[in-house]
Amino acid sequence: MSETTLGGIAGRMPKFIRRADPAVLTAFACIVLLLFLGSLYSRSFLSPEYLLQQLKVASFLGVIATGMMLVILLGQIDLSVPWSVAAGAMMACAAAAYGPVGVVLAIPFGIFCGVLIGIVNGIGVAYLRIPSMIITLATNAVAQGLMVVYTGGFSPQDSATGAMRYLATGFAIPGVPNAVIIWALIGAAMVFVLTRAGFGRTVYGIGNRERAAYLSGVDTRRVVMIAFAVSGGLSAFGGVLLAGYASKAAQSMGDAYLLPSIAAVVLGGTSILGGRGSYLGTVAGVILITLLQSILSVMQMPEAGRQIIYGVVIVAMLLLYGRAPASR
Amino acid sequence: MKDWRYWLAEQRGTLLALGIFIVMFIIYTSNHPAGFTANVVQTAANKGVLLAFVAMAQTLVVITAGIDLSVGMIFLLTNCLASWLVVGTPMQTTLGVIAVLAVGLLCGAINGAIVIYGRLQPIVATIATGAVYYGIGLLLRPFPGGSVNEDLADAMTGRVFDVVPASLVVLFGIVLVIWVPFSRSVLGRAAYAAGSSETAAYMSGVPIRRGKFAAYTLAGLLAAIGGLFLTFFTYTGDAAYASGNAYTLFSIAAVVLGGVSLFGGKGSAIGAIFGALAFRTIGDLLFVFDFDPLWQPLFQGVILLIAVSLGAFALFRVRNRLEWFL
Amino acid sequence: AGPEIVKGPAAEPDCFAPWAADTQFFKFPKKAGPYRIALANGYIANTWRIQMVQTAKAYAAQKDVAAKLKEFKVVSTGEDVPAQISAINNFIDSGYDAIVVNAQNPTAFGPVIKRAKEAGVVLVAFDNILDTKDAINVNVDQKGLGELWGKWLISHVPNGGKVLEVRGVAGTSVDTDRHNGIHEVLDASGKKWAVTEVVGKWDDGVAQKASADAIATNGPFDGVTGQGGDTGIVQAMIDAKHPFVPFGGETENGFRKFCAAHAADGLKCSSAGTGPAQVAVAIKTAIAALEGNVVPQSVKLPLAIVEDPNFKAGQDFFPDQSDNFFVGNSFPTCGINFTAQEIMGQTKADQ
Amino acid sequence: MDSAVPLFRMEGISKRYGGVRALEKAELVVTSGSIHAILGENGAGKSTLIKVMAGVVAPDEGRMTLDGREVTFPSPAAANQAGIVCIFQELSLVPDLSVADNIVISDPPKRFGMIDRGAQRRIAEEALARAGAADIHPLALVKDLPLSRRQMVEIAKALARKPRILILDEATSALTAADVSKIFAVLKRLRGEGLALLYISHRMNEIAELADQCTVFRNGRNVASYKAGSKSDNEVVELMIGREYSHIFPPKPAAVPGAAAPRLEARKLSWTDRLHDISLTVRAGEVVGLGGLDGQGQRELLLAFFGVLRGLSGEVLIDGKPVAISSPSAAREDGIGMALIPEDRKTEGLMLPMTVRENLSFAALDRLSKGGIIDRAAEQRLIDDMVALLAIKTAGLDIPVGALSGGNQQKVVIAKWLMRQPRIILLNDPTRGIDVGTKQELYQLMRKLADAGAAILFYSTDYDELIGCCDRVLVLYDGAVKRELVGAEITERALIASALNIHGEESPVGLGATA
Ligand SMILES: Nc1ncnc2c1ncn2[C@@H]1O[C@H](COP(=O)(O)OP(=O)(O)OP(=O)(O)O)[C@@H](O)[C@H]1O
Ligand SMILES: Nc1ncnc2c1ncn2[C@@H]1O[C@H](COP(=O)(O)OP(=O)(O)OP(=O)(O)O)[C@@H](O)[C@H]1O
Ligand SMILES: [Mg+2]
Ligand SMILES: [Mg+2]
Repeated sequence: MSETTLGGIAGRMPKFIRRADPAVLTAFACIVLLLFLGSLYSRSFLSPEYLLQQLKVASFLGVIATGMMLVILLGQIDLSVPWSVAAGAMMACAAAAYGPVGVVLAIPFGIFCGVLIGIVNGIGVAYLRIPSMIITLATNAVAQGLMVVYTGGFSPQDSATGAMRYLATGFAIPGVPNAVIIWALIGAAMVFVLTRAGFGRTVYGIGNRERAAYLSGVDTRRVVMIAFAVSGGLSAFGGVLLAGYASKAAQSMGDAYLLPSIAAVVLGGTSILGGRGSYLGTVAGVILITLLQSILSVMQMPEAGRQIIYGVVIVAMLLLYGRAPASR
Repeated sequence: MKDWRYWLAEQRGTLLALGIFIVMFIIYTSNHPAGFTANVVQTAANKGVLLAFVAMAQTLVVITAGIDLSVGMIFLLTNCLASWLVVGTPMQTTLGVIAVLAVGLLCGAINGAIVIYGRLQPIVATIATGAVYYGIGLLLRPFPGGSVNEDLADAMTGRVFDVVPASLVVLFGIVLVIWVPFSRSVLGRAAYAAGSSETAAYMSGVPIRRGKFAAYTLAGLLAAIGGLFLTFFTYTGDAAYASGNAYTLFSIAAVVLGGVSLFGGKGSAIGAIFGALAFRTIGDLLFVFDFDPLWQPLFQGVILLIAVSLGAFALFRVRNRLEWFL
Repeated sequence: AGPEIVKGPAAEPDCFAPWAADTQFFKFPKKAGPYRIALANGYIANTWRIQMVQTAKAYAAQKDVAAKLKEFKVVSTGEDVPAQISAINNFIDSGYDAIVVNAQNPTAFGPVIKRAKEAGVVLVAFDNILDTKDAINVNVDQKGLGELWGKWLISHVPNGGKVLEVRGVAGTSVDTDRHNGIHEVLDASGKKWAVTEVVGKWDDGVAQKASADAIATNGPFDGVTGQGGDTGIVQAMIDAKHPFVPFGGETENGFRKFCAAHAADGLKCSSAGTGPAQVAVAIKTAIAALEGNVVPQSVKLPLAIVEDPNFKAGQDFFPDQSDNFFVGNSFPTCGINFTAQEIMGQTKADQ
Repeated sequence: MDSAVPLFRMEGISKRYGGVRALEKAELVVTSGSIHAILGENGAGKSTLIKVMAGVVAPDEGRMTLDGREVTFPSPAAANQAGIVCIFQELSLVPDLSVADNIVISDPPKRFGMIDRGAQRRIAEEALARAGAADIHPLALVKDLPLSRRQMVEIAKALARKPRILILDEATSALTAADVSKIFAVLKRLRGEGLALLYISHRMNEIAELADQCTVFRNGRNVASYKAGSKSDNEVVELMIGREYSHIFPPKPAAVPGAAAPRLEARKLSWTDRLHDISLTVRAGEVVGLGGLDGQGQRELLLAFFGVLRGLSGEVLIDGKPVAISSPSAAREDGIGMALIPEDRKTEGLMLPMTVRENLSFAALDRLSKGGIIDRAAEQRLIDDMVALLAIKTAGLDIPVGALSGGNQQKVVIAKWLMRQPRIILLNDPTRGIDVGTKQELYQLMRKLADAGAAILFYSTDYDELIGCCDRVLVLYDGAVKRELVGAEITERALIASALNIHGEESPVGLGATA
């Protein structure tokens, strides 16, 4: 590797780019490439409406992927996303049925339900030392069971409240959808936590080597638990936003978010083994996945072709920049 | 310590899975209206064996400390393919079976190549290849349909001497032909070693790449055997996305129930088979207990949660907290 | 021990309408009641299926029906076809008299159908029916539904134009049949149609996103047709400030709410389909067969159709019910008529 | 011994890691039938050199010849084929496989294409016996063995490969004196059989006993080669560190202050079958050593104090008040102020891929944060202090700590705890694998900390260290304190005798320490 030339170029770039991971830069480059290819098919892929629309839709995945990233940084994974999303959405809408108080508490209650699922995951992973891949699978099944019982037994209200609608589709700042602002706020908070807060450092530390973090006197179990709770909460919040977007909650809302949220985090350069990754990368990954899905959909590619292209593009991009270092 | 104690320690996970399965199966059959009959066993065996093959496939990869989220999709793809190819004269059928197995091997080999030579993390790499395999499956079978050599299918899902389910016999045969040689071969050991400590294995001159590659490839083959069986069982091919995903996730649950460590290096496909059978019995329990239909998913979820938490009891024996962190 | 193949007509010809002129009629040997009937459901975790299971329970609990039943058991096996096959096998082995099934896969049940026939068990499929002549199918005319929507568009967009078609789950026969129905009608109209197809998977969220993308890139459209997730499609139009245009869609409560509210602005709807209440028809058919009555091998369900300007609150849609609720729960010719409360509030009432 | 063509020769070998020059035109000549010691400070490039030799690391430039023919090793397996077998500094045993599996791992005996377990076991038993470790069961899983046993398995594994050149990179650093002498006998026998042995160690006495030939490395170059015994220890050390070398151990204070309540006290501490009724005291300003053979409960004792073990019985007192410490986070709290330098820096002390900065402040984040936010200025100040205090050699604070040499990594582990200004410091064999120069700095530091009022409990496998550093030494045997040695009683003879529990005149067991 010729560091001198690289260093020379990097030296002239703004500071945040210089510090960025090459993976993140490549991911952003892929976004531009994707848009370029899309624009060959139709000019409207470059229209501001379309781009804003994508950003808005991406923000739902963005919020969910934020939680997923936190968990992945710990070297864990959260497979309970689908029904955490659904539970968040359904419970928020359900709360709204209980008078004005219910309407006010709808959003917090939805998030709270997601946090509860996350806490169960957290207890399983941190305190019972069950591999996250399996305990989150089980809580997902339990959450699904609860929602089925609930829907069947309680004839729930499932229309979104005005506040949920406003958060997902309103415009507090003209031209910028609220969902995007929310994602930006959550993202900013996450960046702050990861880079400036002690909590973030411990997350990276645990992701690298939990044993060493524990022996450093960090209550690693609590950190893991909190991370899962946050992930559950963010999934549920994603569900609340989705419910606002669709103006109602539905059972299967979250199914489409599990694999994309993992893929987005990893495409953004975060190591699935934990301990390494930046939020900027996750942002890139989320936009990448959303654009890819949307462009393939609008091109009216048959489902089979879409799946194949989707898979091939992910592998290709990872081969481009997501490879582990050579062992020698 | 005596030799047998070491053996016992090594087989603990497998034996535990066997125990869980036996207990659940006894609960199931003793409450079944038809009781412990050949029919009931055959039905349970056919259903269980399907997952058992996929779980065996998953085990091979998990042993290398990897994970294959595309097994379910290979399973679907080979099912779709088999519904085209495994038909006609015995000769054509045989060639069809070979072709289906070859495609499974190829899918596994592609996974292996991407993970090992492309140096990608198995989770994402196989999410992506899974999408590709599913897409190809959908191309092959845009709608459920096709057919299979029904004589062969009936033989494979029927009973031998009218008592033993043929599917169990085949499963046993596959264990003998694939798993036993693999686990005792140099490559199999390399797969274990790579899963346990890749650096240590590398520094010891173990052929880790070949071992891992063999594991992924054989996983593809086993998933294809599962796909073939699915075809025998359903007489058709069907690219049902949800079902592919479900098998992938079930296979992980089965593997864990079977005492295979997701951290790699530990466990056996035999344990995973019992894990798969036990997992399937969870679903069967619904049948014998009178649950309100809407409570059934919750019941299954809770049983799964309890089953996967069983391992946590070992935690109470841990006296040194450092053992929490592997 | 299979059924006798006999001449029509069926016992209750208005309810048990044959699918086509050449449909066979079955007469099973009469069995003495009360019967043990099982419902082998697959996937459960969506509103349609939950509503279906609730309807089945409500129907089985109706006095005159309950009198004929010794046991009514429901098992949901999820998305896995082999699990559903096994469940049916188990029901056969346990001596159930009839099994009602919403099949995860229309072609996969050959061996089970064979076994059921040998065991003299009445097998009735509905919603996702079975590809066979050996079991009873309670059938929705999916292609006819597509044709209906196609005709609606032709009559409201008389000169042809741009149409957004939101499809269902790729690879299912329901999706293909509906799609073919729409296109055959449109093609036959002789007008120029530019159809943008996107996949909505019968899910509001997915459909909404796909529609929003399509509107942003290919819009505006002159007409819309959706196989499901229609509430989401209308929502996407509202969000994108897309003008309201004629719409041929399914029977979701939310969709009909929109249709009623925005009809004046141009959202002229045809809402048609068959709600989850068809399970009741399936159970009714099973009982009739067990009683030795003549039933068609393939029953054609009437479609519940409501078209603009006939949307009436409290009858065709329920303003205070869930958007996800499927309307169209009455089959008057079969004497089946559920209210929303009866179905969704059922457990609550029990407790 | 002097044949025309040396068995193995390396010429002009260079290897760079990023900006670090691990090797710079290094040379080495290896001859059969001799033991060749390689000496050098931490980070001198010794391990890198032998990794190149063993095919683990690809050199950037240079050539190697075996029997006069040029060779390259694309993988460790290739080097093994050529008869070069290495016992690495970081052990290369596969934890989830059995001892026998590990011993034959590179070339297991086969029958019908499958591994022949019977034959494998016979080979393993024979190799274990040759290594003097016949007590290890071949079916035991490696991860269940204590470190010292694993080291023996590692040696047996190397022997089973029938090497021509056997390389031992600090293979004895975790071994006890008894095991070391067994190994030495084996090595000498192998030399007699005509093998070439390369031996890396920081223990000068071992080298003096074993080596025929020595090569000293400094900063990636070989700076001197000489016949063993032809240079004095001081000369050698000066070659290694490139500067004048004086006294190793700092002077001990005359008397230990004894008035106040002891800072740390244990009363009848027991845990499973590993610790039995241990009672001891450590006062502020005191350095108390833990001696005995490896694996007699010393590590467990330290972990017990630090809140890692469950199911302890007995009492722990801090400043005379009983406390219940249930986790490391409780142990480091203000009222207690305990720090533990753990046994294995790579897995317990550090997060290797994280930066030096992040590792240094990791244990003190709570102190450096306000409202959960890290005060970066305060962090920087404290880190600068620590880097200066311990003279940590690093290319920068923002490089991964894994890129530092072993000794500097160890300093980071210590510094990370010193950032909290601990009142009680537990050290678990902190000088393992550390060069003389750095060791000396650590000894000074330990004394300085004690003088500043810390209570230090110090476990070491190196008797010289215990003798040189400690005010008192408690010798453990089978989980119990067998003997307490004070001041001048601390001699090598006394330490070894009580470690082996071969003393006729039994001292009043441990309890004397609580007075
Ligand atoms: N994988 C690596 N990446 C980056 N730098 C490395 C790597 N391995 C070694 N180095 C650097 O190369 C230099 C030589 O390291 P090496 O391990 O050979 O030293 P050593 O003489 O064996 O030291 P010690 O006595 O501490 O084991 C050190 O500065 C070290 O930091
Ligand atoms: N000869 C052996 N064969 C197989 N396994 C062994 C052998 N010796 C020890 N082990 C395993 O190593 C573990 C610890 O061994 P051991 O008790 O010898 O440790 P130690 O460090 O000597 O501790 P202590 O002397 O306090 O008991 C045990 O769990 C045992 O399973
Ligand atoms: Mg070294
Ligand atoms: Mg011992």
